[in-house]
Amino acid sequence: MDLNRFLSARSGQRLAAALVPRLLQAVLVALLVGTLCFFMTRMLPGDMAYRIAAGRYGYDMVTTEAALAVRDELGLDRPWFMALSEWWSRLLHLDLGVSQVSSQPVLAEIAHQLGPTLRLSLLAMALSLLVGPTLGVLAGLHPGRWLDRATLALSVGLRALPSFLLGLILVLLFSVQLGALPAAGHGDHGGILLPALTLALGLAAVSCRVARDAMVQVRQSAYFAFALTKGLSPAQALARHGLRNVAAPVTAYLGVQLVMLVEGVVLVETIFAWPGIGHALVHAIFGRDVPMIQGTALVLGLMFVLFNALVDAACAFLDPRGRA
Amino acid sequence: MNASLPLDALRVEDLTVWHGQQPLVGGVSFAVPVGGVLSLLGESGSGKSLLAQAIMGNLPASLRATGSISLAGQYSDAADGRSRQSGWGRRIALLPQEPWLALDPTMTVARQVAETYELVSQSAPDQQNESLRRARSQAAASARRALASLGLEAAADKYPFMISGGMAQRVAFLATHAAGAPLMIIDEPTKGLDVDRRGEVLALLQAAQAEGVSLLCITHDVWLARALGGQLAVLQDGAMVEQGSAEALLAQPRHAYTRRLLGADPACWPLPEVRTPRADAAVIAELREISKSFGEQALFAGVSARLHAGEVVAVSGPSGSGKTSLGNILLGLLQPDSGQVLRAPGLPRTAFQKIYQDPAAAFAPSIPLRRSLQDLVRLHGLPWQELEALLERMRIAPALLDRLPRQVSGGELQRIALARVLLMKPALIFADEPTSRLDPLTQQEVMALLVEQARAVGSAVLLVTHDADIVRCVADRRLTLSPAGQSQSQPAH
Amino acid sequence: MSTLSSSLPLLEQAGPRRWSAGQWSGLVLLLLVAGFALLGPLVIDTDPARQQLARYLETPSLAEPLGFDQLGRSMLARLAHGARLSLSLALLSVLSAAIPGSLIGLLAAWCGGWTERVLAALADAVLALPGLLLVLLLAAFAPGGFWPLYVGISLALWVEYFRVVRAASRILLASPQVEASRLLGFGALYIVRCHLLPALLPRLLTLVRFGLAGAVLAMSALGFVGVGLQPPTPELGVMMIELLPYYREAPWLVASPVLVLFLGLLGLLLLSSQGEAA
Amino acid sequence: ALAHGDEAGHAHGDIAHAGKDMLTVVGPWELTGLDPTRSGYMFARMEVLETLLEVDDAGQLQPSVASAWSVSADGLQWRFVLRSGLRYHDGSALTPASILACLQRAQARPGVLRLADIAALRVEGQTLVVVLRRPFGPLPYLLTHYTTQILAPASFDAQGNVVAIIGSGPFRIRSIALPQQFEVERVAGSVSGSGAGSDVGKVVQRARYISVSRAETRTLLVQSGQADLAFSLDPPSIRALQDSPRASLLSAMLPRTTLLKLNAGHPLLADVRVRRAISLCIEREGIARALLRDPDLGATQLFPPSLARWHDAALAPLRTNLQQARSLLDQAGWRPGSDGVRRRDGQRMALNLTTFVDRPELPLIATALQEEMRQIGMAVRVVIGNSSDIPAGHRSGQLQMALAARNYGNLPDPVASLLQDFGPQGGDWGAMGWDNQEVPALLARLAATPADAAAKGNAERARIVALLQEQLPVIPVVWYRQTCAVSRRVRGASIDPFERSYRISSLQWT
Ligand SMILES: Nc1ncnc2c1ncn2[C@@H]1O[C@H](COP(=O)(O)OP(=O)(O)OP(=O)(O)O)[C@@H](O)[C@H]1O
Ligand SMILES: Nc1ncnc2c1ncn2[C@@H]1O[C@H](COP(=O)(O)OP(=O)(O)OP(=O)(O)O)[C@@H](O)[C@H]1O
Ligand SMILES: [Mg+2]
Ligand SMILES: [Mg+2]
Repeated sequence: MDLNRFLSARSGQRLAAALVPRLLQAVLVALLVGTLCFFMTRMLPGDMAYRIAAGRYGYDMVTTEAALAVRDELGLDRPWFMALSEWWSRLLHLDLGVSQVSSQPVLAEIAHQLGPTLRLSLLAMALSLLVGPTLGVLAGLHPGRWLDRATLALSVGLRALPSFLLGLILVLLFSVQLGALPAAGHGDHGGILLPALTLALGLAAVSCRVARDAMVQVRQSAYFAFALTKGLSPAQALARHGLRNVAAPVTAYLGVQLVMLVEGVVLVETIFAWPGIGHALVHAIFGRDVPMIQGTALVLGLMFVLFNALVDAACAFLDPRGRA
Repeated sequence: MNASLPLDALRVEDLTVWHGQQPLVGGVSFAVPVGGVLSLLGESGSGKSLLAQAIMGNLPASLRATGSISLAGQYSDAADGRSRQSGWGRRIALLPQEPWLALDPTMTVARQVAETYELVSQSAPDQQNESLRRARSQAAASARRALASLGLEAAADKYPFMISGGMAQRVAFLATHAAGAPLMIIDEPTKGLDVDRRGEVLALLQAAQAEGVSLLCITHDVWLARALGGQLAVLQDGAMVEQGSAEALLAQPRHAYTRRLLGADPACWPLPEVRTPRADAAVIAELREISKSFGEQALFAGVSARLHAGEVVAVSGPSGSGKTSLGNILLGLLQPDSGQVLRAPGLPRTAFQKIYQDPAAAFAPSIPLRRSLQDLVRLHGLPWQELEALLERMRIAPALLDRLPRQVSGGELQRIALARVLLMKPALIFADEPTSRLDPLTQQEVMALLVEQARAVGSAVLLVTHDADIVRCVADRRLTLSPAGQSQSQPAH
Repeated sequence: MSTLSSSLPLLEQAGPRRWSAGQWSGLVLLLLVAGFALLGPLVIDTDPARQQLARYLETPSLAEPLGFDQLGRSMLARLAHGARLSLSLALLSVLSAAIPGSLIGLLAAWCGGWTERVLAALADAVLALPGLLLVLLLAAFAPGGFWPLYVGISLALWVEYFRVVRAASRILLASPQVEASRLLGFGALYIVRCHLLPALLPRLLTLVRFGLAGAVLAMSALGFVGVGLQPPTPELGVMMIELLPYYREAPWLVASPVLVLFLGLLGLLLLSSQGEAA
Repeated sequence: ALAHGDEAGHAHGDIAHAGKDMLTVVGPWELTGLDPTRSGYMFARMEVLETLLEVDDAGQLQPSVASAWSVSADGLQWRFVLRSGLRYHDGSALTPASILACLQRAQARPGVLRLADIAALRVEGQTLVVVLRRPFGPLPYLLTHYTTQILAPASFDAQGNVVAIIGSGPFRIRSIALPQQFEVERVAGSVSGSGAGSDVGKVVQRARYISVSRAETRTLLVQSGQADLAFSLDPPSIRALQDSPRASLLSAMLPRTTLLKLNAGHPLLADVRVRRAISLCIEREGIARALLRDPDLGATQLFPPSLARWHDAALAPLRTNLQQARSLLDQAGWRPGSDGVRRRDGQRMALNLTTFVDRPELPLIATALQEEMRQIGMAVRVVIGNSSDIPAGHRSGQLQMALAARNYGNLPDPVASLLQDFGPQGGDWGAMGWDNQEVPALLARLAATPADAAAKGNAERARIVALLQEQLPVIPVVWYRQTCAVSRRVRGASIDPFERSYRISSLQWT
C-alpha cells in the first residue's frame, strides 16, 4: 500500500532527515521547559521549606520545626544558580535528581508513573478515535438528519460535562449498577477501561464535530462527486476519498487534543485513583517539589514534541500538499 | 432479449433546467442511439454542462429539472435524479468540465484511474472468483497502460497539484473512460490538449464506440464533432437550435447561428496583416538561460526570450512540456533552477498579470463575483464602466456577477477572469489557454479583444495555446517548448 | 449508505440564506442563556452569598426554583451570578487565545522560513508545558485571584488556534486563488478576509465554541485540584466540583451549572450550523 | 435516578476483586515516602510497623515491644524493659541495639521525640534508658507515635535512608507502589493472639491499602464491592452508604477539633471582645448539621467529650448570639460603616481567613464562617492555600485568622500537643500573639507529672479549659467523627479512636 511506499528506503531517509531536527528541537524544548519550571517554582510566593514539609509530613505534622529541618537538609538557602547548575549537571548524566518530598530518585518515580499514564492515554486516544471520527463521518454524510442532530447533542453534552462527573456516571453505571468493571484503582483486571472511556468520551466530543465538519466539506467537493459519477458506490467513495480527506484535519487536531488529554489525565487519575504522572505533577506543584516538577515537565515536554512530530508526519502522509 | 425495438441509449424529452422560475435550459429533446454519438456544440453558457448534470441527476441543489429521461429504455422523471444515481459508472458515466477540481488532491493519479478499473469497470473479470489482490494489481496494470496511452506514464505517481492542466484533463478522462459504462457523457474532453493528445483521446473514444459505447460529447472543437460523426446538436441560449447528422449539418448548416459558429473555427480565422517587427518597442521582460526541472524530470533548459511591449508571443508545446511553468517563472511565481528573469525597471508590482488555465481555481470560491470585481476596481481606482464595457463585449450579462464563481459556466468564468486582467492594463499578460472553455465564435471575439486591448495599451502577451491556428492568426512570435529540452523561438508565420 | 448521495449539494446558493429551524432554536437557546447570565443577577435580587444554614440542600420550590445549596444559599441566584462570571471569563480567555493564536498562526504560514520555524518551536514549547502546570503556577502567585486563571487558560489555549490556522493556511496560501489575488495587487488583509477566513472560520468557530465550554471546564478542573476562585464567588466550573459530593442527595444542584453550559454550547452550535444542513 | 436503589437485587460480577481473599482498604492518604516520619502511620495502621508502647481505646498505655516501663523519682530517667524473642519480618532478631538505632534516628528528625528534652538514649541489657534534662510526664506517649516506629536494620541503606519496610507487626509488606498502594500479608504464626473464638481459617491473610483521594470514589468502591474498608467518608457519602446492602458503617468521635486560629497580636483581634464576638456569630450547630450532618458535632468547647479528661461538661457552652456579638463590637469601638463593614478610626474591619484543601470540609466551613462574620460587619477574605501556610504565617506574623483541624489525639495524651500549641510563644496550630502566661505555666506543671497518674492535674486541666474558653485564642467550631464503611464480607471491625490502627488482624471473613 501507500504506507509501504511512504516508508520505503528513500522516504525512510527523508523521514529520518525530517525527524532529526525535531529530536534536537525536542531536547531543546525540554531543557527550556525544565529551566522555566525551575524559575517559576522558585519565584512562587510562600516559603518552600514549609511547603515541602507539608508535602512530606502531612498537615497534622507540619510545623516550623519540621520546615527548618527540611531547609537544612535540602540546602534551600543556597543561591538559585547553584541549584540550577546542579540540576543541569545532573541532567548530563541523565539524572533528574531526588524528589524533595519523597526522597526517591525522580527518574524512578517518573518511570513508575509514566507507564500507567501512557497506557491510559493511549487507550483513551484509541477509543476516542474509534468513537469520535466514526460518528462524525456518519453524521457528516447526512447533515441535518437525526444522526447529525444526535451526535451534536451528544458531543455538546459530553463537552459540557466535566470529566469527574462523566467518570462518576460511568462508574455508577458500569460498576455499581452492572458490576461489570472495577470502579477505580490500578491493580484490578479491567480497571483501565472506565478511566480511559471517561477521557475518550471527552476527546471524542470534539473530534466528532471536527470530523463531521470535514465530512460535510468533502461531501460537497467536486472530487467526491466525481468519485460517485465515475461509478464508485457511496461506501467506496467514502472509503477511498472521504476518509482520507477527513483524516487530515482530524489528525491535525490530534496534536491539539493532547493538551486536553493531559488536563483530563490529571482529573481522571485522581478520581479513579490511577497512579500516574498527571496526579503526581499536581502534587509536586503543591509540595514545591522542584526536581519532580522539572523532571515531570521535561518528560511530558519531550513526549509532546515527539508526538507532535509524529502528528505532523502523519499529516504530511495524509495530505501531500502540506509536504512542502 | 427484447429485440423488437432498437432502443436508444439515451432519450431526453422536453428537458428544462430551472433556476427558481427562470429556465436555464429550455425544453430540449434529443436521443443518442445505442452505440451512437451525439455531439453537443453550442455557445458558452448555453447550458450544455447543466444538461449533462441534469441527465446524470446531480444538479446543484439550487436548480431543478423537469421533463423526462430514458436510459437504455428505462424511463425516469428528470426531476427524480436519485433514480439514475444507481446507474452511475455502470450505465452512465460523466466526465466533468473542470478536471483539476474533480481529482482527489490526496491521491496519486494512477490510483485514481486504477480504482475505476478495480471497482467499476465491467470489462474487469468477475472479481468474485479472483483474489482481491489480484484484481487490484490487474487494475493497477490497466491504469498504467491507459495512462501510457495518453502519454502520462511519467505522471502516474504524481498528485493532482503536481500535474499540468492538460494532464489533469487526460487523467479525469481516463478515470471516467475506465468505467466502461455503455453511455458516457463527456464535457469538453479535448480542451487544452495539443494535436497529438487530442488525436489520442479521439482514438480512445472511437475505440469505445466500436465496443458499443454510446457517447454524448459536449465540445467546442468542431473537428472532434466531425471526427466522431454520428449526430450533432447545436445549443444556443438554453435552446436547441438545430439537430441532425453531423456530416450533413457540418456540411450544410441551416441555422444562422450554426453557420456563424462553424465559420468561427480558428482554421478559418483571417490572417492578420503582416506587422513590422517591433524591435524598437521597449523590452518589458527578459528570460535568460532559464532552466527548470521537477525532481528528476527536466522540463526545459536554456530558454531565453525577450518580450516587447505590444507584442504577442505564443508559447506552444505538448501538454506537460512546461508552458505554465515557464509563465510562472516569468511572473516570479516559480523559482527557476538556473537563469535570470529581468523585469523592465519602474514597473508597478501589478504590472504582470496571469490568466489562469483553470479559471475556477483562481477565484475565491465563497465571494460573489461582483464583490471581488468591485474590490479590485476600488483597490486600483479603476472605472467600473470600463469593466462593464469589457464584459458586454464578451457577452457576459451583468446579472451573472451576482453569483458565486461556481455558479456560472466554465466559459463565462474564463471571460470574467480575462476581463479582470484586461481592466488592469498590465505591462505583461501571461495568458494561459485563455479561451480553452469557449465556443469558436466567442473564442474569436475574445481573442480579438485580448489582442486589441494588449496592442492598445502596449501590453506584452505571453500566450499559451495548443491551437496552431490561433498561434498563426494572433501571435507575432512563437516559442516552442519541446519535450527534448531544447526550445526555439521563431516567427509565428 | 445508499442514500449518501441523495442530496448532494455540490453547489449551494449564494445570496441571503434563510434560517433553518435549528438555527432559530439555537438563537433562542443562546438568548435564553445570555439573558439569564446578563439579566438574571439584576432580576433575582437574592444575595448569592446569603446563607441560611438551616435550609441546606432544600429541595426546589416555587419561590426557589432550584432550591438551596449545601450552605443554604439560593441556588438560582448563585447560578445566575456564576453564569455571568463564567461565561464572560470563558469568552474573554477564549477570545484572547483565539485572536492572537490565529494571527500568529497566519503570520507563520505567511512568512514561512525562519519566522515560521521559530514560531512553531515557540508553540511547541508552550504546548510542551502542560497547560495545567502553567495555570497552577500562575495561580500560586495570586491565590483565588481572577487574572492568573484567565492568563493561564488563554496561554494554554492559543496554541490550538495557532496549529490549526497554520496548517490550513499553508495549503490555502499556496493555492491559485491566493496567487491570483496577490498578482492583482491585493494586500494581506484582503487575502485573509476573502480567501482564508471563509475557509478557516467554520473550523475556528468550532474550536471557539468548544473552547468556551473548555474554559469553563478548565475552571472546574482547577477547582478539583483545589485552585479556584475565592469563595463565595459563584462560578459555574467551580460550582460543579463543589456540588459534586451532593450528587445523590440533590442531583439538580450539580446538574444545573452543567445544564447552563450545555444549553449555551448547544445554542452556539445550532446557531452556526448555517448552510451545513441540507 | 442515579442516586437510589442502585445495589439492591442486582447480580454483581466479581471481576472487580483482586481476589476473594484480599482485603482492600481505601483511605485518602498517600504514601509520601518510606521514612516513618512520612507515611509511617499508614504502615502502623496496616499493622506492619510497631512502636515501643501501645494505647487502648481509652488512651491508657499498653505494652508492645516494651513490656514494662518506669520512671525515676525525679522524673528524669525512664526505663523501658524490652521484650525478648521478637523477630522482624526478615527473620532477624529484634535486638535492643536495633531499637536504639531507630529511636536515635527518630530523635534526629522532625517528630515528636523532640518535644521531650532528651539528654541521652542508651540500652542496658534488655532495657532502654531515656535520660531527660527536664521531667516530661508524657514521654511514654511519645513512644507510641509513628515517628518512633521500630524497623529492622536491613530497612536502611548505608546513608541511613529507609529503603524497605521491615517491621515486626502481624503483617509484612508484600509490595509497595509509591505513592498509591501497598500490599501486606500475614506473618506466619501471628494469628494466635487475636480475639476469643476466632476461626483461624477465616482470618484475613492478605490485605492491601489503596490511596483514593476523593471521598466519592471511596464510596463507589465500597458500593461496587471493590473495597472492604473505607475511611474518611464525607457526610454525603455516609448518607449514601447508610442503607447499603454491601457495607455497614462504623463511627467514632476522634479528638480532632476544627478551630479558628486567631492572631491575637493583630490590632483587630487583640481585643478579647472582638474574639468573643466572632465566636458568638458562629452558628456551630448549623454548620455541624448542614456540613457534617451531625448537629452534635458543634463544638461547645475546644475538647470533644471523647477526650474525657479534658472535656468539661460543666463549662458554659459557646453559643450563637448575633445581637450580643454586634454589641460587643460596638463596645470595642467598631461602628457599622455605609457598606455594612465596621470601622474604627477610619480602619475597616477586614481580615484574611487562611485555610487549606487537604481536608475537604475546611474550605466549606471557611465559606460559611465568612458569611456569618459578614453578618456582624466583618469583611473576610477566604484564602485557600496549603496547610503549611498556617505555620509559615504564624512564624512570619502575617497570619490573621486561620481555619484548621487540630488533632489532639496525635499523641494519646494531649498535653504534649497542647504544649506545642499554647506554649509561651503560642504554637503553629494554636495560640498566636496571645499574651497569657498562666496557660503555659499550667501546661508545664502538667508535663512534669507522669501522665498516667490519672487523678493528678485535674485542677490544672479545668483551669486551662476555662481560660481557653474565656480568652478564645482559638475559637472551636466543630468536632470530628471518623466514619468508616465496612464491607459485609468481613466482621469484627472496630474503629481506633486514635486512628493508630485499622485492626485488620482481628477481622474475619464472613
Ligand atoms: N448553480 C447555478 N445557479 C444558477 N445559474 C447557473 C448555475 N450554474 C450554471 N448556471 C448558469 O446556467 C447557464 C448554463 O451553464 P452551463 O454551465 O451549463 O453552460 P455551458 O453551456 O456548459 O457553458 P461553457 O461552455 O461555458 O461551459 C449559464 O448561464 C450559467 O451562468
Ligand atoms: N509541483 C510540481 N511537482 C512536480 N512536478 C510538477 C509540479 N508542477 C508541475 N510539474 C510537472 O511539470 C510538468 C510541466 O507542467 P506545466 O503545468 O508547466 O505544463 P504545461 O506545459 O502547462 O502543460 P498543459 O498544456 O497540460 O497545461 C508536468 O509534467 C508536471 O507534472
Ligand atoms: Mg460547461
Ligand atoms: Mg499548463
